[in-house]
Amino acid sequence: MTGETNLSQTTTAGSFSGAGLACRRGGRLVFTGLNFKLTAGGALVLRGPNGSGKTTLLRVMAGLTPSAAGTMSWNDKVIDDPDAHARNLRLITHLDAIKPALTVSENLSFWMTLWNKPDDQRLQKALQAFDLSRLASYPARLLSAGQRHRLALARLLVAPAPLWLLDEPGNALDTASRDALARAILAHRAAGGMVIVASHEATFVSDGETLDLGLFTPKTVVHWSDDESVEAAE
Amino acid sequence: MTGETNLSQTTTAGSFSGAGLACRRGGRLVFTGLNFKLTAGGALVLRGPNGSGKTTLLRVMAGLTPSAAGTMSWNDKVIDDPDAHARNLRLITHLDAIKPALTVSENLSFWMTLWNKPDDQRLQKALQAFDLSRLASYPARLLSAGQRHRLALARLLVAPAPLWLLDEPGNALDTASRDALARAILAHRAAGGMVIVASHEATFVSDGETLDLGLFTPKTVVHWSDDESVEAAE
Amino acid sequence: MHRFANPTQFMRIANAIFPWAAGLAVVLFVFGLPIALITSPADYQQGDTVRILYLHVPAAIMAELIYYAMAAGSAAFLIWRHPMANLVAKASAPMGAMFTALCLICGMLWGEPMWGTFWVWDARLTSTLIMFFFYLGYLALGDAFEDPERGDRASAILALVGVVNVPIIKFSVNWWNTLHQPASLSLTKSNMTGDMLLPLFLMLGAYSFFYLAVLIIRVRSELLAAKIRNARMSQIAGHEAAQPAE
Amino acid sequence: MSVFSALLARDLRLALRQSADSLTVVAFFAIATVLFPFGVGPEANILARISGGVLWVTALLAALLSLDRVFTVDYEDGTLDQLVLSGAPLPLVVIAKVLAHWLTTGLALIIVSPLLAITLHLPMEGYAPLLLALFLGTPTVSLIGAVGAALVLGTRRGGVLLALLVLPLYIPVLIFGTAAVESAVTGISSDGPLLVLGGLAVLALTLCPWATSAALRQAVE
Amino acid sequence: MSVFSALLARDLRLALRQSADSLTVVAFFAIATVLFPFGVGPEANILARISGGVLWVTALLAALLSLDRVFTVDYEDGTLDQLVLSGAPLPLVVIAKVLAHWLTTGLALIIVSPLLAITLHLPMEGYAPLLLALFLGTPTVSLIGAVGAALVLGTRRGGVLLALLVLPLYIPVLIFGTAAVESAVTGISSDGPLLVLGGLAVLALTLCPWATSAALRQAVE
Ligand code: HEM
Ligand SMILES: Nc1ncnc2c1ncn2[C@@H]1O[C@H](COP(=O)(O)OP(=O)(O)OP(=O)(O)O)[C@@H](O)[C@H]1O
Ligand SMILES: Nc1ncnc2c1ncn2[C@@H]1O[C@H](COP(=O)(O)OP(=O)(O)OP(=O)(O)O)[C@@H](O)[C@H]1O
Ligand SMILES: [Mg+2]
Ligand SMILES: [Mg+2]
Repeated sequence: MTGETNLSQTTTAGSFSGAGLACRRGGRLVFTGLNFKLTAGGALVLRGPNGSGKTTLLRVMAGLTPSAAGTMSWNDKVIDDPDAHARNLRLITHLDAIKPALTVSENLSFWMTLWNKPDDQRLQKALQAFDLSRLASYPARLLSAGQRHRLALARLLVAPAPLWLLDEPGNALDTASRDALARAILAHRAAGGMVIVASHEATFVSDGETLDLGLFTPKTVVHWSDDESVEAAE
Repeated sequence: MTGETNLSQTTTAGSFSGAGLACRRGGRLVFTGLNFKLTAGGALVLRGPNGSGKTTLLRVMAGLTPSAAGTMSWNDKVIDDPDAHARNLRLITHLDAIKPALTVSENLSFWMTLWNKPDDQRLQKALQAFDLSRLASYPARLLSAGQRHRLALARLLVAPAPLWLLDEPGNALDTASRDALARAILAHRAAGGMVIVASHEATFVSDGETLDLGLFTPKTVVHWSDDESVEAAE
Repeated sequence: MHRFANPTQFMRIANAIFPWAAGLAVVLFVFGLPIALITSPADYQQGDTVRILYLHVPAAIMAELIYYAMAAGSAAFLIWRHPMANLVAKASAPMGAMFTALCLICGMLWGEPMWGTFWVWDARLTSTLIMFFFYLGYLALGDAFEDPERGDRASAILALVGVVNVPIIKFSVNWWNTLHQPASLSLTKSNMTGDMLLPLFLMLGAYSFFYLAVLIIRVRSELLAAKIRNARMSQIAGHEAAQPAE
Repeated sequence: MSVFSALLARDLRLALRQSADSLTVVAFFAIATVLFPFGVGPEANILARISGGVLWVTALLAALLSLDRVFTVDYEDGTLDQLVLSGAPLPLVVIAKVLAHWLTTGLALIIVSPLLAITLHLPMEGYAPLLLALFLGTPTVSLIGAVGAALVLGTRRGGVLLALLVLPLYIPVLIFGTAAVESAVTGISSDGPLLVLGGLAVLALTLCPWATSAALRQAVE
Repeated sequence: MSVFSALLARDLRLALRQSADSLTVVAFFAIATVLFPFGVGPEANILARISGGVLWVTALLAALLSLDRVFTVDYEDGTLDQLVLSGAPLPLVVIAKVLAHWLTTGLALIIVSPLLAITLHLPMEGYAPLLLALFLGTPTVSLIGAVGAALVLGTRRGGVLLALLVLPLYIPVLIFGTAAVESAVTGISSDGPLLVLGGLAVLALTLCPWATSAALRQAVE
């Protein structure tokens, strides 16, 4: 497991924070007035009952979904270029972006090339970390649910990025794979990386801060096109 | 929670067993020589690492995927009509069969009508059991991952069937919903129903038997078109 | 039935047949082609172009026969789940498509001197073209799935659906054609003599044995490919056993 | 029978709630037809000569496009698994779905076809047989299309592959459909072609639901 | 640039591994073209008169059908989320995907078109301008189609809706494409229409990738 520290080393150690964030989905304020701050090596666990907005918040943090109010900052500078911000992060959701016709290693090396540069040794280590080495030449269509999810997780290790956003990363994983994930997270944080995890289960970060989205219920219901009421609700 | 016993009452108490089952996926024997037996009120937990064949076995048990060898019996009679067998069971997988354009209660009442007969009281109870009552008139596209999964689980309660087949039913559920599911399973079994669960997590059945599919490795590899070797491998 | 479904059994028979089929195909081509293309009499009306007939007509006949063989194999596969029947159907399809293409190309080349155009929308031509599309559809569908086993089942169903349609097409296209344009193929039929029948049958025989020989080669290589796939799988499974960690 | 009506009701409700869908099919029919004057040139006599054929071909293509996804969504979201497991006769399930589809798209195509015929200068006598032929022919088109749609479930390029599979099967419908219009325009009775279209519809109704069920069953394996 | 080549290589590899796909597009083109003689009747002079238009319309429809799913799979399996998050310029991503698509389908359409022209009795002089016009026109078709394909992501009836959105935009290509063939057949130089087609291609290349990126970005919101 010594290799993993190497895999996760991040080029920009930094801080990531949000202030006064609000988000509307389907005409309803999912959360509002939300603040968070994360520094190098830190971890944040998103908790809350189903529908409390964990997935939504992760997509806001990734810059995919625009927030209705508030700002996010990277190294204390407000994020205004979503593309630049995107290069600092990896997002893992339940959509696994795996092509069934390509083999396991082809799938992985595509993302590696896209994000960084081809590096076969690194690829092998990433496969190893999630016990996929012996499946490397398998077409991905043959994988089971858990194996697919492990392949998605292996993407975290093929190119360095300081911020990991993980949406229920334990889904479908067996015990050995859960341990592998926990180790990968530890190594990433040890190298100065940051991790945000949304999960219902025993978490993969023991010492992280917790952000409970359940506290935002009962939600303020506002008219979807009325910007002022968002401000008012904050 | 008194209503749930009522919801789960089964018309045919029975037994369900399999002998010498084998299944091939993608040119490989996933398991072979597999036996199981379940009687009224019984529960079976499928365990095993990722890719060991839990999902495959559940689909074989449901009669969707044909087995390469072996037979299954219902009430000690060999199952030869898959349609008749299908009427005895409910299958829950990660594909949730939910129509985003219909409301939560419309989604549920469609399946109720298909399987049984419309019964508004029963529908309300099923919604209540998984804490969906206040979302009843929501279009399903607005649901979060966990809410969707709860809606899929509520299908178990709208029409009686003696056998429940559940593939990782805990995925994406928050703690309250996990408890609700555990209660529903208990009530079903108390009424003489049978449950088979594939799960990596702390299980929802405390006293069930365990079938460990991990034991079938190393897998016997056979020529895909060579029927005799399947018999030999058993 | 299950005896024959066993690939080992099947290959034993096929291997015994193969040298004969291949040999006969070569012999018949060697004798038939010169007779067909050089020594047979020229037609008093069409001249030497009549020789295309000896390539064209047997190809048309083969194309149809192979379609029925393919449908029969597919039916056996669907009903009794015979993997070997499916292999035969799958191996036949490209051959059928090839013979259909040969028939079409020869016909078009012949049409230019005979009718002054490469193509007319005549009943026969049209139904041949449609059969060609059925072959293409079968091949494309079989290849379109991530899971090859699904492709096998889906294309087998398609082959059966297509066989229902072939007679309908033949009939309906005739009906359509009589509205617009008389059939064009009756003129040579009457002066088909013994001199012409000999090369015709030689070529038909050559085509048939060629088909049989290639069929055996294709089935054999499919079986080998499956063996190689399985060897790779077993390697992977072996590793899995060595690593109890998972 | 409750399966049949429950499924029909659900599919109709889904179609109504997303009413843009049948409008879209009609719009495709209109636009593809209207492309022809651009491609072929605006001469009225040429257009009149080809109008019956163009209307039928574009109607077939429109139907095909809309059939493409008739089972796809159910397949992808797991509804098909559950329908197969409902224990109901699968051919009945197929007929319910095809009927819902025809009611929401085939009917719409028939209704707008006279309007498009005007833009293509179809002669007066052609209108009645065109409508009748479409009425008898479109159910066959839907039934055959369902077989193809079930076969291509799970492939990557559903649309084009479906077209490749079912267009050859549509040729009899096309031949007799246009024959009905042509013969009326040239003054012959169009009873013959219409009768054949009716026969094809009966044949399709007896064979296609079974073929479709077989295809669906193997799709969920 | 590594994004461009990585994506192009991956898409080409996917297409090659599933080589049936481009064959399917070609087969659709062939079948749809061949439907016209059935619809219109087999007279050579009528067919020759409409051959240019029919070939262009069916090529457009074939391209459209194949474009339908150019982003869909990436959208549904989450690849699009990741591509947007790659931080690479999205227009470049779009151009790589469209180029891969054109190489595997547009080129194939061009190659078979002369064969189909024979069956429609296109006059001899029409072949060269037909090929040239297709060569200049199909990239435009792919680029415009990509905008539509990105806009309809996440809708249920992608295929028909896409057709509705982009077919009107194809009309200029269609007009000048057929004009190139027609003028050659009637003995006029076809340089004018071909020049316009080239201009349209340049215009499409400068505008469409941006519009497509915007559409993709809002699709993943
Ligand atoms: C592309 C064009 C053509 C196609 C697709 C075509 C197709 C066929 C087919 C399907 C058959 C039927 C074989 C059978 O089942 O008995 C056939 C037979 C035949 N064709 Fe062609 N043909 C074409 C052009 C021609 C031309 C130009 C000629 C010469 C004038 C010709 C002469 C014949 C003759 C003499 C037979 C045998 C007739 C019989 O025994 O029934 N064909 N062709
Ligand atoms: N469609 C398929 N085609 C070929 N092989 C498959 C297919 N689906 C699954 N397999 C193979 O079958 C085996 C069993 O898969 P299955 O999904 O049943 O495992 P599982 O126990 O449910 O795993 P997980 O815990 O990851 O869900 C795997 O090794 C997988 O590679
Ligand atoms: N596409 C959407 N359109 C409209 N509303 C949505 C959409 N997606 C989610 N929502 C709403 O936003 C709220 C938050 O959903 P989200 O998926 O973020 O919850 P979550 O905390 O991730 O829940 P879970 O634990 O079930 O995954 C939910 O109440 C849901 O109804
Ligand atoms: Mg979530
Ligand atoms: Mg599983």
